[in-house]
Amino acid sequence: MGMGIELRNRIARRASDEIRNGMVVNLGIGIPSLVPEFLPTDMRVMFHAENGILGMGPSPAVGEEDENLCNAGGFPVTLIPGGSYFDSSLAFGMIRCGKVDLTILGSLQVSEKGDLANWIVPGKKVPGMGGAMELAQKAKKVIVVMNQCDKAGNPKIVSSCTLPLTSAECVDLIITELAVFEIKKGKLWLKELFAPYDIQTVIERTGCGINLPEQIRKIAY
Amino acid sequence: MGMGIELRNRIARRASDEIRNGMVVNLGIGIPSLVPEFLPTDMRVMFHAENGILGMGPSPAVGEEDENLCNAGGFPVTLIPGGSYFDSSLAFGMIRCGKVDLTILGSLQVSEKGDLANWIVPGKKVPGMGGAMELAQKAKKVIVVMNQCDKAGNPKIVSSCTLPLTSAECVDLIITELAVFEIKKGKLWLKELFAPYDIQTVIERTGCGINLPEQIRKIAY
Amino acid sequence: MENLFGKIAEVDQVMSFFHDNMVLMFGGFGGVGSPPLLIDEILEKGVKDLTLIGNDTGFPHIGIGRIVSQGRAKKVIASHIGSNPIAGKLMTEGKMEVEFSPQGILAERIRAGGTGLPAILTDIGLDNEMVSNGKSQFELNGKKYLVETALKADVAIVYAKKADSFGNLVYDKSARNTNPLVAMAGAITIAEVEEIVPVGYLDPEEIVTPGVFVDYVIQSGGVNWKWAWESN
Amino acid sequence: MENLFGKIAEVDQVMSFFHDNMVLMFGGFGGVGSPPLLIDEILEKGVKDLTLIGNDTGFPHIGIGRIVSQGRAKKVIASHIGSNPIAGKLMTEGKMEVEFSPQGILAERIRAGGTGLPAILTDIGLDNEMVSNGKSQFELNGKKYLVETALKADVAIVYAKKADSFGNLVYDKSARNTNPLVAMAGAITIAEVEEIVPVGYLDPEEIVTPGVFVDYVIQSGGVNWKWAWESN
Repeated sequence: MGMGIELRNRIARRASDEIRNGMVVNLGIGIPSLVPEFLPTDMRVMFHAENGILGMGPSPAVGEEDENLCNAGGFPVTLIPGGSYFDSSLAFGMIRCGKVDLTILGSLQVSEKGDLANWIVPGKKVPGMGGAMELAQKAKKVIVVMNQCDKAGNPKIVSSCTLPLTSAECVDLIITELAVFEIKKGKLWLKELFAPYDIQTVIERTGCGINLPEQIRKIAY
Repeated sequence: MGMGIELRNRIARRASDEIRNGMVVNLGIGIPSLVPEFLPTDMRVMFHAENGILGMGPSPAVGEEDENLCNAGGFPVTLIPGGSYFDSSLAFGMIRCGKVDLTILGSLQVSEKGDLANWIVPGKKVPGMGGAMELAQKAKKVIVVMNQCDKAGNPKIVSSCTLPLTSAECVDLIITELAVFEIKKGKLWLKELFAPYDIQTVIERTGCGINLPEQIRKIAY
Repeated sequence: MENLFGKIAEVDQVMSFFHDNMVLMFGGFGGVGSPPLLIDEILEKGVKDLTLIGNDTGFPHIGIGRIVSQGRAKKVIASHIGSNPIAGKLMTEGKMEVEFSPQGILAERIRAGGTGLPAILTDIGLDNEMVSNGKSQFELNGKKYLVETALKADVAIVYAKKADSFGNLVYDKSARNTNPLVAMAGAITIAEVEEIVPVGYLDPEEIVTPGVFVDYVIQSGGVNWKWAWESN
Repeated sequence: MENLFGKIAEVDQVMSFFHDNMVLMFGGFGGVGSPPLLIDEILEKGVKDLTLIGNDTGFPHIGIGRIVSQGRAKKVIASHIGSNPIAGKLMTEGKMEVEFSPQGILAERIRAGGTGLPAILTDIGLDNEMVSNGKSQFELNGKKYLVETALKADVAIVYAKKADSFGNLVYDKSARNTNPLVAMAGAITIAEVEEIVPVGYLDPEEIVTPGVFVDYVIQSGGVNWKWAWESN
């Protein structure tokens, strides 16, 4: 993403607030991978990886990497006490059975109903869905972290996705550099604003109508 | 079975001749469980159990039993070097995938086409099929060891089973206290005779026609 | 003992999950690997009209057989009841319904329930009316298969050798049997274990059931029945 | 080394199993847990028009990516090709067919192949045309599901930490990934391992893949590619 590290960290920090003690959490690549840094050190969270890890810890120091201990993106990680290894069928058994409490993913587009489109740019990039469909369809809560607009300036939150869907009506929360949106019963709500943005800016950069609650929280950091 | 230990051992000894080096073998309860005694000590055989053991060894000495190391019948066994434990789904994955080379089972009836009926006596005993259907349907070779006749004197090898089938056309070899029969392409062949029995006796105690090859081996032991 | 995830519990704390008419799944094979304390507590609580799902009905005084023998089950889904004559009697008398499933297919149905698959296809028992009766069939590449549906339970009870405080489980030899499958298939899963250790005390490579599948861990007092093979 | 089961082999002895137009399944996830020696030997043998089945196409110079990048595959069944741009290019140019399967469903399809189940049902990707296209559907209790068929291979290649002479395998950390599934799904399964030990040297509780699924065991020389995360 074409976003500075400060903005990326801000989004990640806000996403970290959604994590509760004891949760099982799956993080996508990019901004989601920054989330653990912002968790209280005494919080017990089990990070899940599609390749068969539960209990991923932070990246090892340079030189301390183990080529056989990597996350689903292929980058070295560590294992916390209580962690375990298993095959990919069990990794997805957990997902399909609703044992993953939360997944935080990037996306290309999200519709006001929570449709997720994050796996294909027709005619350009067809990387494959990886584990995104299972996670989007089956994680108990799905949070999308992404830019408010794409590189061409087009809103990524839209009334209806123009890109092929990963999964329909699955997103619960969207966090961008501007704001936090909640999707409840098929409706998009503006929930919080990052400083210095105002409601008008958010409305202008959103490709669909937004429901405004009576109170909109301002995020200070 | 109402058969003396000598006859039972004779059947088991003959069945043991079907086992080759390197085979994976599943044994039923009763006479099949006597088979390992007759194998050459240098033969490498992996005995398989439905509850999740590959590489079962002989029964432990009295007092040496481990309540958590039992065969599918619930009786204590041991594990040989190279053995492993796994869950029941994998135990049957092996069976369905054709990794069990040989199963030796008891039966109530076998038809001349190799239909196996060994799991129900209607109105009397309905113990359930356990793993018999998978073994009968999917083991590479199915050997039945049983009495030639039931307690009432009725032949157990019949033209068509009157008892409910466990699996159709699955039996390859039948060993009784009288003889060894082979079922090839849906036809029953007399293959070997145990002393002191003659062909006529076998024919009389068999409930269907028997094909007689040019040579019938006599078993000396 | 640290209880970081709140999963380590006294047996009294989990008894509220057991009630009349519930679907109860149990680990074990011929009683080996079935949780003795939980079985006795369920029996003592007096719950009835249970639907039991597991490999077999144990022996009359061993494993789940203790519950079956007391007539507490209205239905059993199992592959075998032969080692428990009382189960056969109850079935014959119409006091307990029994649904037989071939052993490996039963294991797969439980695994399907535990891994979020609604059904599997198989040719096992296709020609056997007692197995195929009432089940859908599906044709694939010109061959017919049975559609075997997933099995799940309100509560699953398993027996393991060790648990850590996250609920990671390791089993003991052939007492593993159906336990890792059953552990996944409960809306609530309770593991009775011989030893509870802190997180980090189990080798992550040897863990068979990741703790995410386990809701409560109970200290066991060990097997309190006499096995069929024990003399006297 | 004792070779009681005749499974321990030199790599030359197994190369005859690899040929044009074969279906080749491979273990590994982003190259982690893919067998380096076998991949190089397959490449060197020059077999082509392969159908490859595995989680992903690695990186251009890592894992199965080495074979894909050389245009040796006519078809790939995988969940992801994004880390190998050459795979994407070959697909776009029509030089390589790619069948995408959601990652966990791909894993289950491989497991089904390895455990003798013809298919599973699932709702994953049901509403996604690229997934559901051409697949049968089946209605169960008023809900529609996709019928996802089993995957098998002529030869399956896996990478493990240790094997004993019966072919029992243990894996190393996250290099386990798809390997235990792939190991079951080959008509012939070849395991490349870091260490070969006599039978009895592996703890029977820690064995992940029982040796019955493994036909040949090859000594590995270890990973010979540079990982994406390595500097320089």
